[in-house]
Amino acid sequence: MDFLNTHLLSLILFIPSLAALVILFLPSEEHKFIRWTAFLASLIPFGLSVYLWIQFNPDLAGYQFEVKYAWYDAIASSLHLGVDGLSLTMVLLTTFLTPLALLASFNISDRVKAYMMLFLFLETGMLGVFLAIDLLAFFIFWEIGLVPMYFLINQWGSANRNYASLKFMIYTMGGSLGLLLGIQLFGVLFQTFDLAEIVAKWNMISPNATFGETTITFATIKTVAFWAFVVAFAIKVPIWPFHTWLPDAHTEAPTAGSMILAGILLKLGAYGFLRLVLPLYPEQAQYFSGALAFLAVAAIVFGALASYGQTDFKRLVAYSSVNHMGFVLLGVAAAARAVGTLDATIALNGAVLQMFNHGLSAAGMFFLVGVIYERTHTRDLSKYGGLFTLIPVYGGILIFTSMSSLGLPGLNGFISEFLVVRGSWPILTVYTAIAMLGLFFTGAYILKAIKNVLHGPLNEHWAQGEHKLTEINTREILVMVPLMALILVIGVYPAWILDVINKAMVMLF
Amino acid sequence: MTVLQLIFLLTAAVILGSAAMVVTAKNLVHAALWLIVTLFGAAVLFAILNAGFIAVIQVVVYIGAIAILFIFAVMLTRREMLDRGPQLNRGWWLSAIIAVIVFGGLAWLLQGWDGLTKTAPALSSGFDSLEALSRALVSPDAYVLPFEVASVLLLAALVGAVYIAFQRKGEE
Amino acid sequence: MIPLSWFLFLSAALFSIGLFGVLARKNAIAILLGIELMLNAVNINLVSFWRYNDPSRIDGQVFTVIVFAVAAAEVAVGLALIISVYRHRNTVVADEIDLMKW
Amino acid sequence: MDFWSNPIQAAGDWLSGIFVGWGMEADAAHVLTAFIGILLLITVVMVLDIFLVWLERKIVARFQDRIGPNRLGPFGLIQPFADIIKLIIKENIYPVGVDKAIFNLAPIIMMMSVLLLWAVLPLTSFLGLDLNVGVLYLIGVGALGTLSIIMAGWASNNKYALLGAFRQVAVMISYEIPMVVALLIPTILAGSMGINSIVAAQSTWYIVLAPLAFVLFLICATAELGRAPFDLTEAESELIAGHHIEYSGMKFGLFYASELLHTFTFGGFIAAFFFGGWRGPWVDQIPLLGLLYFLVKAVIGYWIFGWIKYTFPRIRIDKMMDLNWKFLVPFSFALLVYVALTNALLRETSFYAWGMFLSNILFGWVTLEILRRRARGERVKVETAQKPGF
Amino acid sequence: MTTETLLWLIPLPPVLAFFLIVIFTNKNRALSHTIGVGAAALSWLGSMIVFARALGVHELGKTPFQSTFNWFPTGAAWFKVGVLIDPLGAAVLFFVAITIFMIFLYSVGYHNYGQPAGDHDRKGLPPHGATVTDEHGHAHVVPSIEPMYSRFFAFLGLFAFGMYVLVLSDNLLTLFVGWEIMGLCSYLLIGFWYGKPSARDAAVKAFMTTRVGDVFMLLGIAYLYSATGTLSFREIFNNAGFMQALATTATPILGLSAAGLIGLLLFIGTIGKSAQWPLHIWLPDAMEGPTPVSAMIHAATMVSAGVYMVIRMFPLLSLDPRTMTVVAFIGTFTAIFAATIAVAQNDIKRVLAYSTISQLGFMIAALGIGAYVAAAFHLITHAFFKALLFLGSGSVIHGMEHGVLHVQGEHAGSPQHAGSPQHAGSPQPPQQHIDPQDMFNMGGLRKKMPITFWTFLIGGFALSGFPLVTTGFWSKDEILADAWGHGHLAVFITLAVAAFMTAFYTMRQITLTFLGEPRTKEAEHAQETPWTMTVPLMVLAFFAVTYGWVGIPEHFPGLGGLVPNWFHDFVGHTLAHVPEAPAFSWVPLLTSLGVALGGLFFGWLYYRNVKSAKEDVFQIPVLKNKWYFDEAYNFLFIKPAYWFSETFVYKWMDQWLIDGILHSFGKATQGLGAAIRKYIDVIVVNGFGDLVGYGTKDVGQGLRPMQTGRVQQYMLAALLTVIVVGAILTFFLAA
Repeated sequence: MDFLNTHLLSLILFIPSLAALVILFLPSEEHKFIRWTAFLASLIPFGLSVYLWIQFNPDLAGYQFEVKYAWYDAIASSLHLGVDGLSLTMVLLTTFLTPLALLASFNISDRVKAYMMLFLFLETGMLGVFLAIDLLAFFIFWEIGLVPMYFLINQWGSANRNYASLKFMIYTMGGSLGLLLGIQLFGVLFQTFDLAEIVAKWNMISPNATFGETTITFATIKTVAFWAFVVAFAIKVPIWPFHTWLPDAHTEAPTAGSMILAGILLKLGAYGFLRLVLPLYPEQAQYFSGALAFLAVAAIVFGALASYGQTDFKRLVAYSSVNHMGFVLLGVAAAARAVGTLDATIALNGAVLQMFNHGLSAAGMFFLVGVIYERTHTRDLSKYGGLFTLIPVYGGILIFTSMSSLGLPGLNGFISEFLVVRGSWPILTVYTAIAMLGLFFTGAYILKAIKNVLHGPLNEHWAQGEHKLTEINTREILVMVPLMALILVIGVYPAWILDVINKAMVMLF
Repeated sequence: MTVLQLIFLLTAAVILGSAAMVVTAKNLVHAALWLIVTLFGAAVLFAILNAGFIAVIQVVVYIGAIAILFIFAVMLTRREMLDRGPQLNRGWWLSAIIAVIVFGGLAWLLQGWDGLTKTAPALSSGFDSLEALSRALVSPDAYVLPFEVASVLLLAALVGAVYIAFQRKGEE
Repeated sequence: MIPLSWFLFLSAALFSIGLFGVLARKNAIAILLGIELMLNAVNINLVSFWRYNDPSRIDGQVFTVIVFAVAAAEVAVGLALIISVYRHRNTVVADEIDLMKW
Repeated sequence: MDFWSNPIQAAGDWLSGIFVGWGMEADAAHVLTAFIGILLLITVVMVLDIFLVWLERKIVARFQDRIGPNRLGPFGLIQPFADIIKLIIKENIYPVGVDKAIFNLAPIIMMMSVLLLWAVLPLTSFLGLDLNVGVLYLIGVGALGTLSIIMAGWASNNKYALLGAFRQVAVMISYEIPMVVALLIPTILAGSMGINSIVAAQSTWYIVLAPLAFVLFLICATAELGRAPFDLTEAESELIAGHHIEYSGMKFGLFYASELLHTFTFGGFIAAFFFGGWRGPWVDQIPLLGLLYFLVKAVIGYWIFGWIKYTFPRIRIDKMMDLNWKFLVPFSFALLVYVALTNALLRETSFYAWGMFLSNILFGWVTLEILRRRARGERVKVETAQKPGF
Repeated sequence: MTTETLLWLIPLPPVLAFFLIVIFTNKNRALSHTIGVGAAALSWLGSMIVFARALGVHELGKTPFQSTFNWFPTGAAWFKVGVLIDPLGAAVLFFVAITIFMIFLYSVGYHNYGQPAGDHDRKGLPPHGATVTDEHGHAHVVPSIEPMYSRFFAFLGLFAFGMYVLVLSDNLLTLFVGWEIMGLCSYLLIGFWYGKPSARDAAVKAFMTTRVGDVFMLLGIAYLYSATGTLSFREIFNNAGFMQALATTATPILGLSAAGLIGLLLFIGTIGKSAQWPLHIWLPDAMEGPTPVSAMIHAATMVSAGVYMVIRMFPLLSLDPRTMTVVAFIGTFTAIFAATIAVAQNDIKRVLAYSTISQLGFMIAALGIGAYVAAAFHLITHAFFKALLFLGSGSVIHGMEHGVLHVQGEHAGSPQHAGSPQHAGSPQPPQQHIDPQDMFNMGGLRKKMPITFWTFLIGGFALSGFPLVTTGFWSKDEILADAWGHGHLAVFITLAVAAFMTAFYTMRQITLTFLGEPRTKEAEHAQETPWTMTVPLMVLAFFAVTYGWVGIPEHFPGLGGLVPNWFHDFVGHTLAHVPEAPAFSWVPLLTSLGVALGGLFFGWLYYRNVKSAKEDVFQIPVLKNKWYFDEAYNFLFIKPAYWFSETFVYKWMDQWLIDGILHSFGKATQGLGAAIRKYIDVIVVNGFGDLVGYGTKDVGQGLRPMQTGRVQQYMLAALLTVIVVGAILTFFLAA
């Protein structure tokens, strides 16, 4: 037990990779065996993070369960892990979604071994970003997350996968260059990559001190670095106008891939904003909060509109991610402008909870899209119609999930969206008001999807013959049930998670 | 001339003689059997040197496995087993000269070495070389790593041998 | 008491004989036999050095054991190679197995 | 010193004393005495061997519901002597193309390999050399047996003989592995490789502490001895008599005798390793009693081998190899680790014996379950394969 | 059990019923509707108990039943939600419980429980009747049971849950929760027969139109929350400081005070929910849903929820006169505007729908002129008689459908039909059947379905405010009185005209439907509906008559004071300071008498002898087409939205502009790379590389013969090397 408590984070972080290595040595034609190994292995980190959640004490400031491994002394970088309320939530989300995604990809029959291994490595990468509090480690995990996803899209994706995966890779890579530079800057300045220290020292520096022998003032440097960070994270979130990789990537990725992509990878960006941008650049963030808010609102509105304009089911859902993540950034922007106020706290609560919620609902939506795509092999909304008659259970689940993503009160989406709106209204009134337009169109595109898929006259093509549509099967239901349960629980009683988030936000900012 | 020395000389004679037979015997099976004799002699030497473990291992590994393997190999390559032609290259005398030179060189080197005539220190009572050996083999600050590497090597050899000698379907 | 030199000369002789076998024999298996002889010579050296220097330092025996392992491996693989070569080329005469020449 | 506590030692000292009296160097005298002792032992053993022939025939007779030799002497006790004489006076034949030297050497080495075993056989607490590598020695000497067989097989210049030899060698080399492991278990339990110290350590017999190891050793020993059901080297139906097909007269007699003696020796080792060797009531007071106990146990072991031999049908060679490589080897390794662990765990506890026994039973049960499942899987596969596809 | 506990429990049964039915029992019809109706009954029982206890409490307005718990943390504080029953809540809970229960009961019959499954019914489409052969062996077509029977009850349950939450909640947020849940259910129920494109579109239309209001309402809530730090009604209204602050802080938007702006935002929500002009368009289309749905959602509960919310927030609204003006205007205009459209509708349910809109307009208008109690009163009475009317119309339609099926059956008797296989799978029944909802296809039903007739008559009279005996009279009269009393002349006159029209089209409806002779074969074979449908009618009819008597003004000539104006005191005490009833005046009384009776009379007089739609002079196109609002919206908003989102945002902005930039980057890089390769790599680097490569190759060629491939020579070489190296070591290095 003691070992467990002292090494909890390392265990959570590395068990997936270990499992992947184990799988490497399994006979590659034993599909069933491999699948189950991967699935069960991914359950372990989940169990551990639940234990972590229980053991976590939300009232303590700063990081808990810290572990620090000497790693790269030459440049004073160490593998330094730790959780606070913010990262804890994200870790829980990650470890919760990965098993579901794996379960969802049981129908993959092509190169199962490689697939599962990539997936588990991916989990380590994502967890690493959330757990690392050493900037270099953070960056490395950040990049690690990319590679498996690239291959997942590129190898198991659908028709246009090459374009999509390349776009995804280059886009995100390009974004993170600035991030790397910024991190290096810290390394050069402070000879450490430890987040806490850097935050302390960095904010010490007076803006009109000059950098080295140059005449560049730190005000400039900070501004530049700020934008470097923002762009990196903005691409990941993604924020208008950096969002165009997302629809392609999501649409072409395999079902489970888009689940993880939408469920977790997007959160990395938002997490970056909360973990790095706000603490490191309070003044700049405040100064540019207007711009951020503008981008956020643009994401919300244009995301919703673009989503409404889709004829491709999966693309529609993909754009909805842009729309939802916009709310996260809106909260961040509001918080950035009025740091420390109650409104800011509420906005941040909303933002973080929105991250979690979007993780649930988007993953669910993508999975459901995948389910129907697998059966009909089309994503064209006009090809469906009246399917509710054939697949009532699926229909019910779809309606439930889409209602959560629509932000129906009583389900999780509403709480977070309300908190964001509530928090940012007094701070960024006009932007919030415009964002409502996006909220309106959220309803529009969700209903459009349901209308075209489930409702309307039955498209006889699916009614009988070899195209006969089969009902969602037990495994798929099992994937959805935990998601739906959590969606409902958070919607009805959000306190259990909001309490942790709230305390963390109060202590962080 | 103590009994021990007597035994040593006898063994040495046997060893050298049989070794000579090994390299010269026309019949390979005989060569292999002579090898066994040599090895046995070596085992005896080890016993004389109070290295009982090594001696037994010598018997187990060399006689029990390696020599038998040799015999197998000889029998499996039967055509060679049957031919009674000269078993030496045409240039064998050259080889012989080289061998002699090497022996001379070694002997000359040994001559020049002072520690040559030292005699064995008495074994401290209760000292069990076997225990010491086993500890040395598994203690982390001694030879555990080479030991493991050796075991891996053996495994690799096993697999490799099986793979190489494996008669795939369709061959001949 | 037996002086160290005896063992050393014996092993030297054994080594040379083995060397002769290696160099002079036609048959690949016989070459391997020669190699075994040389290895044994080495073993004798190792053990006798162990005995005559400081018996409490066990390194000599350890090396011997490892030599055993190496010898076993070498024989296994070597013979396997010879056998498969024999299967394909129907000879084990070393000079006829010169596939790897230019 | 008291004579009865260690008569051999006493006799040895007395004898060497005499030699020294004749003006001989001390260690030379010592060596000479040793030689004499060895000769004595060998003689005894050979005589014992003769009775083993009789015993063997009696046992097989009982198993086959016959009476066995009963004409010459009481219970046909004289019968074996008659056989010996007959064998000795036979003409000794060399078939064409045999390699004389090796041909003659083989049976001798065979016998030698068996006799060498007696060096470490702990007849009593004082008889039998407590080599600190005794267990390995056992294996090493076994290797000699292998050698002799292949020599015989090859020298006979006879296909059947060679085949038999090959088989036997293959079997021996592969069954040595689980056998070593099986022997390592008593070694671990006793903390020594000296056979006599192993016996000395058996305050509770190892058959209790490590029953599975016993079973494992029994199987491997049967294979090592080349007795039924593993007697493929001389599978009559396939290769008449295997490696000693060309032998006749006393050479054959040596093979025959050495086989029986080998079996008896292994019976002795089983007794030593698992049935507490010479241990028994009042041994501490009267050490010689140990000899009796030991012989009784050895004979029981011998009888067990006989029992097995005359009960089981012969196994096919590939099956036999499968059995070893696919089951015994992994099983033995697992068992070794397992026993080592349980031993380390339970060593200090009060329920040591019971704990070990039950844990072994558990292990065996699990193994059986796994085997059963696999077998079932196989059967299903076969049946489905046979089933007409519809 | 304490009342507070009971309050928490009331909403639960329906939602439990929802989950039970959806997850477990949806295969079993009987079980499902038992659960559903049972749940409704339980909630009804609880509500009645609460109501009774509420009556018992003196000064309920000061000490309401209330209990709260922490919902989620905001910074240091917690956001509390809870339940609240004050007089207004009690009154509303009363009618909500009854109507919901009645409608549950009604649905059993309406969806033909006990009838056989249809010949070619299919989920998502209304049942088309089943062919049964009686013992004489010739086929009848009888109504067939709804294919998604259980699902209907599940949805109703969820809806009931939403309504109860809304009524019971003590704060704006949970009220909004209930509000939205109802929105969802309304969407699901309007689109219940999702197979019909009309129904599907109506559902989307309803949801989106109301959502327009909702987003504004959400803003209002956020604003109110951030302004006051709480959303609980009582905490806000009973805190003079808050009210003061809200009233005084100015906002940039058309000079409204904060209170005014918040009120306006919230009111927009109401406009959407209660289908006020200009967001009224969804309600008539919502009639695509099954009739119980129309009755429940679009008459009794959901639409009145909008009004309920405004009444709730009345103290806030009343802080800013400008907002009140807006409210009054919207209400009044809607009242008259909807009434005009109602006159020209032929679909029996659409008439009712528009009349609903206009009645809601009455209430809003009443609020706008500050007639708090009157609004609440009319809300409740209207709920009763409008539910009654809808259920009645449903019963009529049901009867008509029976007739339709009967006629079909006669056709089906001939051999080429009778559920013959070539029709299997085709959703439409064999022959075109007349619309059972068109009033011009009816007539003379009073003999066929007497109970329906009489109850419908009562409802209609109540709607048109038939003097003294009906509730409608009292509530509407009170509104008019208030309007007159507070001197809002314009409102007064407009409402009076609207009331006249109301009476007129009500009578038109009654006449066309029940009086005179059957105009069609179907109407002749119409049939009275089963008890599950008629009992609710009678119950509601009872309340439609009697409920008005609890609100008779004191000074009413004759009746005044016989029974005290209980409703006024009771509900009035919800507010901090009780509004006093307007002084009695003959003008509004006479007006309301006049318009009611006049409207009824003229309606009867004219439509007595109208035989078909063509003869009806009121079929004015502009009215019939609802003043072309749908078309206008379609042109103004929907089409542009499509174009903007599809073409502009997606195609032009994302795909052309942003991706275009990206791709140009990609192209540029590729070009650069190609250039570098062509002019640097190929020439310089490769050239050098080849040089090295070939050089090595030649050297290798030279050395090749050394490789004899003879093991022993190699060994010799190795040996010699060793010797040489060893010699060097010994002689030179060792020395």
